[in-house]
Amino acid sequence: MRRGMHSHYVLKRLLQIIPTFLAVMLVVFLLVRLLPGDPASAILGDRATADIVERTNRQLGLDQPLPTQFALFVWNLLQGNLGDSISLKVPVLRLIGERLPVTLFLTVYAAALGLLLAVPLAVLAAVRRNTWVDALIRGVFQVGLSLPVFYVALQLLTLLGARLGWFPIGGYGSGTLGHLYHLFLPALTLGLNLAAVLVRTLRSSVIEVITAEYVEFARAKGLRPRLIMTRHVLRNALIPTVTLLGLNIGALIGGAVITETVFAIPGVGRLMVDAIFGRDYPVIQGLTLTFAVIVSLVFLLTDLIHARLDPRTELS
Amino acid sequence: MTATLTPAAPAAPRARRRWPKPTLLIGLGLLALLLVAALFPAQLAPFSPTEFDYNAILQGPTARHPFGTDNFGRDVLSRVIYGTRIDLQIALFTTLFPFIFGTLLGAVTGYAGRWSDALVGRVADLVVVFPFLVLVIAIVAVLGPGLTNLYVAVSAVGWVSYWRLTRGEVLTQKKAEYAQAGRVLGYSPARILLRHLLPNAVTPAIVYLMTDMSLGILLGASLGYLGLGAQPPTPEWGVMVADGKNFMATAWWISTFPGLALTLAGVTFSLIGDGLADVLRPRT
Amino acid sequence: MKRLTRVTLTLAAALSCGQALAVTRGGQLVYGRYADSLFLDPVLNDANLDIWILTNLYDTLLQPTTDGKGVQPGLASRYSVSKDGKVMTLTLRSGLKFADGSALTAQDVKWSLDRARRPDAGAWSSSLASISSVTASGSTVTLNLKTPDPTLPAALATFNAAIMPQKLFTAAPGKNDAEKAKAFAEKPVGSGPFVLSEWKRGSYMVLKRNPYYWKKGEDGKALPYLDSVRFEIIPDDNTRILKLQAGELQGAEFIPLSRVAELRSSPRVNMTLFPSTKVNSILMNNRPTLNDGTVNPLSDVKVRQALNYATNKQALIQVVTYGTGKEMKSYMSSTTPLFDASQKGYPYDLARAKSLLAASKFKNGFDVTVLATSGSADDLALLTALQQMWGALGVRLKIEQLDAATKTARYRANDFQMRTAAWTNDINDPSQITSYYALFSNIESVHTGFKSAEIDKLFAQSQQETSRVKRASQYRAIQSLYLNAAPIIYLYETPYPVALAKNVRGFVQIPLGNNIFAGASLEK
Amino acid sequence: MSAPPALLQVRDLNVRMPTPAGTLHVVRGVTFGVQPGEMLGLVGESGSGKSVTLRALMGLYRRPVTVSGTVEFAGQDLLRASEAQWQATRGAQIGMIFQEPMSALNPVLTVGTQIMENLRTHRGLRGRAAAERAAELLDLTGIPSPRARLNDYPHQFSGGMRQRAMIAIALASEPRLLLADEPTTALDVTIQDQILRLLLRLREELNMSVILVTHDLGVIAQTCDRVAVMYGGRLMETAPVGALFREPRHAYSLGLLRSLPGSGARRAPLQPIPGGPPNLLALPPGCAFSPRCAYASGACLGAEPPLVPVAPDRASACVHAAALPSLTGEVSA
Repeated sequence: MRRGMHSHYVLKRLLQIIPTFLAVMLVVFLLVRLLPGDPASAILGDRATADIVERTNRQLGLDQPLPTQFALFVWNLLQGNLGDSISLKVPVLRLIGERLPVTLFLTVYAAALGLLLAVPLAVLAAVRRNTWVDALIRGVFQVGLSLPVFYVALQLLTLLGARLGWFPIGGYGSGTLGHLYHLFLPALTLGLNLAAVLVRTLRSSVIEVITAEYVEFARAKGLRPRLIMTRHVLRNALIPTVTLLGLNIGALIGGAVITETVFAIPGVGRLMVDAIFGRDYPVIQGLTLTFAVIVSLVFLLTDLIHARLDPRTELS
Repeated sequence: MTATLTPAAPAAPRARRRWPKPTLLIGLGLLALLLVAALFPAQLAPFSPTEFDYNAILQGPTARHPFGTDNFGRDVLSRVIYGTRIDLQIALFTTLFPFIFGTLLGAVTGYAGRWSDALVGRVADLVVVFPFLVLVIAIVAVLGPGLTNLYVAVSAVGWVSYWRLTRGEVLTQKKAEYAQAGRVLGYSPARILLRHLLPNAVTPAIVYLMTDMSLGILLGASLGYLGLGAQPPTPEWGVMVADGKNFMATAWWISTFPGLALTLAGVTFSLIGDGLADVLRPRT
Repeated sequence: MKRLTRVTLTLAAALSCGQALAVTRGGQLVYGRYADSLFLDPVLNDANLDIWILTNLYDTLLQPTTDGKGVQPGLASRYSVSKDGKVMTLTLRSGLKFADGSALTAQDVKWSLDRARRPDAGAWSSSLASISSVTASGSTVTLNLKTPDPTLPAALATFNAAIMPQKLFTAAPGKNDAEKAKAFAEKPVGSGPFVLSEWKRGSYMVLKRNPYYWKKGEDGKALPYLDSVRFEIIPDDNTRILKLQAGELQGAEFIPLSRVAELRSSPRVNMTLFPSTKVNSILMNNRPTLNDGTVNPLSDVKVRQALNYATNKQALIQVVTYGTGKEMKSYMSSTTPLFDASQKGYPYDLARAKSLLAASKFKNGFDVTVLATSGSADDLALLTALQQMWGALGVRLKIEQLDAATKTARYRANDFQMRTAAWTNDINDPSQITSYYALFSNIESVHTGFKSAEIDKLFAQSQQETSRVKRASQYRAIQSLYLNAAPIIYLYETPYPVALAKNVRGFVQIPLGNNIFAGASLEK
Repeated sequence: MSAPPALLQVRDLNVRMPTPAGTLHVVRGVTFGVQPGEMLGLVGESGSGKSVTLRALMGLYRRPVTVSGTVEFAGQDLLRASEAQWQATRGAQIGMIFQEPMSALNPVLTVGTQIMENLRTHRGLRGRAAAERAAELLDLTGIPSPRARLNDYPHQFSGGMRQRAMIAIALASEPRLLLADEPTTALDVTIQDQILRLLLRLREELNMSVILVTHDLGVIAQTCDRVAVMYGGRLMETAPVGALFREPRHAYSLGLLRSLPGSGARRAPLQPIPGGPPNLLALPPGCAFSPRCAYASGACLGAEPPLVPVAPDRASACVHAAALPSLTGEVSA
């Protein structure tokens, strides 16, 4: 019965995403066309003559009125065609298909490392709250949170990559193990940042839960401390963390822009920045749509996980 | 049958005076330090932050230049001191509008509910499906690089967090006794909202504001890395770190000292945030 | 056993040192690029990212010499020009093959040149505009010209005149040339020393040795020496350098000039500055009023000269290029053919600058805005330095940072007062840069609005002048006229900074920018 | 004092809690005993230290809170017990239920899980056997269709059901002593009554001892055998229930009883005790109750009066124990 309710809810949420997508597309469509500088300028550089610019714009269909362009774009989209990249001359769908898995891998990896760091340390800080252990954990993460991502990335790269030689310097590697190995430092960079955000919340929610009466009751029941920590404390303390993690997916993808640049990772973050700078309208539009889909799905997933972790949640 | 003793007790713990935590005091102390540097850079800095000295290029820390000099022979200490004003300005301006706008909007839609809440919710959904940094990059690309446009871009996006926080809090508080009481007493919605609900509901937003301030500075630094942040010769810490990255092996001081300044500012805001959270949050 | 091997190896090394000619064959050279290629079609591409590696894939009839000054035989073993200069005859080498083993014929040459010279074929077609028809017969290709063209040999050594396999190209899917080009460029086959074997956009590209390449190496066997070249795309300068130092790369391009000195002293790295045709200047709007109607001080030639004199090039070379640059004396680089070595440029002379400005209508100084590319550390370094130098004249320089696309759009609309600019030649001839920098009819003299009837006339003559001596004197006059009018701020020439592993030998980046891997080898 | 060996004997229990404002001495030298099968009421205003006493008995306090004295349970001093000994006692032989089942039950675990984890820990039951026993326990506490409700979450229960569920959880290990911390305060009157009856019935069936903490004298009167009155962290008086209600031997007990809304023949005017609970950081000299006490005299202000036997099975810490009026007829239980 519950499952039936859920699938109904999921369907409803998915349907709700559609108008959001349309609005997103319209906003992006207008935004990219507001960008000063046209694709022809970006592609052809300084040397192009006026006719070449004009010819290029015509070839790209940019001489059409905006409503026509938008209609054409939506029409193509409905047929699953996101157009071709202006600068790379490759179907946008293929580009995204090549690059997106990289960023997703990195993002999930980073989230996993972030949780792996944040959960035990937050629990430790909460249990030993207001001691030097707590102060140290919070202090280190605070410093991490106060430094620009590219700086942390470069320091990790220099220290663990170049000086100690433990990890390769940049790149993506091949095979799952290769990816795990190559993406360790970038995932750690993003993960540290994420962990810094999570530790704060997780610590305070662990403290809140530890002092909750049901934990006291669990102790009064004489349960083993480990069981209390995992089943009673963590399970509850993780609920707000899941929400926070979901909300941070956008930040993670955004952070990927920088890390992908520093670590030479061929993901969509870098592709997006290049596309913005290169006025590659179809790529910008395609990626935005992709991000919108991913973020919306992650939000939905977050809500479902939340509902699973916390039976009090009403999905409606 | 019920027989209850005098229920005078619950008020008692409240009567205890709540002292500001040392975290808050340390945070405020550090902030005062930063403010002094921001207000009187000319009195504190030994050199001009922008003037070149070709005879003193890439010098390590010395008595004359305690933080060394950069690739133009500029005194890093002076640049860090002058940068305080810029970075505090970034912290303030990237958060001020989102905070005010988001909080008020959250209070109004949380209280009024119905279509206003739904409408703003849709817009918020629209904003949050974009990865923040990507959206800011796009907006800055439209408007051109520089701090002013950074503020505009962040404002367009940043209000959502405050809206969410305040709205949620108002929704909870609306059910609280004092709000119900206000309604019974026939106060106008505006009065209930501004005098009673908002002051209570704004706490999480204020605490978040402190985190957001350091995030604002970091955002400026990230954009600086991509060349979209503060424009030279503005001595902005994040851009200084970014500019120094090519010298990390040969002249570590160029990026290290502004990096330390960034950390100091981050720690300051965080301490104040934690301290405020302790003071403002009702304890159970 | 182990020791024995080592002794043997040492012996072998000693022997190979003795024989200077012995080159090691095989191996993969991994080369770090700052950005990936976009579109591997020689005719329809637009960017240096493509151009600079295209000649590894597609060979041309003639090739630039490694010093960039002249041409040498390529697919054509020799060429001759008729007396009247209107017919050029080229003889193809025998047994030429494309990388798939199919024969390269004169018909492929005709087809390729015809495709490249179509007026609507991309930005480069004008370099072959003098050709009126191409005929192919046996191993001979004849070019009939509308007018004599002294630039044609250089044009035939340029990427867009690459020879492509007609059959494979026309067999590619697509309705028209543009679509076929897209399809073909995914898996291009040419007759260059390498052939594309794998390409993961934005990540890496692998070029495999073309076993059918015609050119012979020092050992008498076919080039290239390397089995393959792998390009890794690493946008961040630091990461590229770290990777090279860690031995994960054997070469890395675009080393920031600030790191050159450091890498020169590194024992594992061979820091090389290849001479380039790159000139860095500041373009000025020479028009009397700006787009918004305000008076433009830069329209006064005295002002432009004053700014040039007030520019301390040596200081800039130290600060911006860390001593690697070279003062710019002509609008064209000193590596360009027909560069006039007697040009004086604008030596730093603040007193003269002040008197020139005092004699102008703007003696009290003025505000001027320069467009810079955001994120370009070099632009920032340069312009902040100029702010100070020109401040001494009372000229207040404001920096407006724009991303490249916006900057280009503003530039194209003549909506700028000053902008930073860099130029590299694509063709081994002064005509290209001259037509852009000095001719109003092309793009308004790089949008400065500068116009000189004298230069126009000299240029028109030089384009048909078959005597090298006469052409040189025409170009000397052009360079002097241009210098005197000072439509631009003369800054400096910069090299291509490439860091190579110590065991890389024979790699060249020629002044045009082309990365030549044909003769590169990895020594033990 | 009673002769038979007590199940639980608390002697000189002290609990100190450091706070930024100073150390709070919350429980000060409390001494009492509980007989097997006995139901002891611990009564006092909020902040009098009764709940803290219960938690201290359970060993729920950790640094920086300090607990001293002796808590002898079945011949073993729990305050000096090893972690393993505690493990065998806490939750196993001594069970505890809390005031507010909504916050004491873990909201994200099913009631079944919360019973079965107890069964598993203390009785070694798992799987089907545990589920069977859990259903039995729910049944025992009077929850209808117990088997189905095992899979429900606490928020799906009504207030009374939740309290029953919590009792079922505490009973899972079949403890010899049940500590009940205001188990009915959060419930409405009818449910309260049901729960109290349930406790009484369970005590009979399982032969448990119970310490019932409450600030509701009515509850005490309805259920307990003996009563201990706490004020300001100290025991003021201990007595059998009937005796206390007839003849309080402490001015504070008297005050408490007088503040009750009377019922029965003679309705006395309600006389709330003036003032509030004492500030533990600044206790008055002598008897902690003296500032609010109508009978206070110079004798109350010297040393703090100790809890001394005043009659068989009764003890009081009041200087004026012998001089207090009797209340017969004022309160009906």
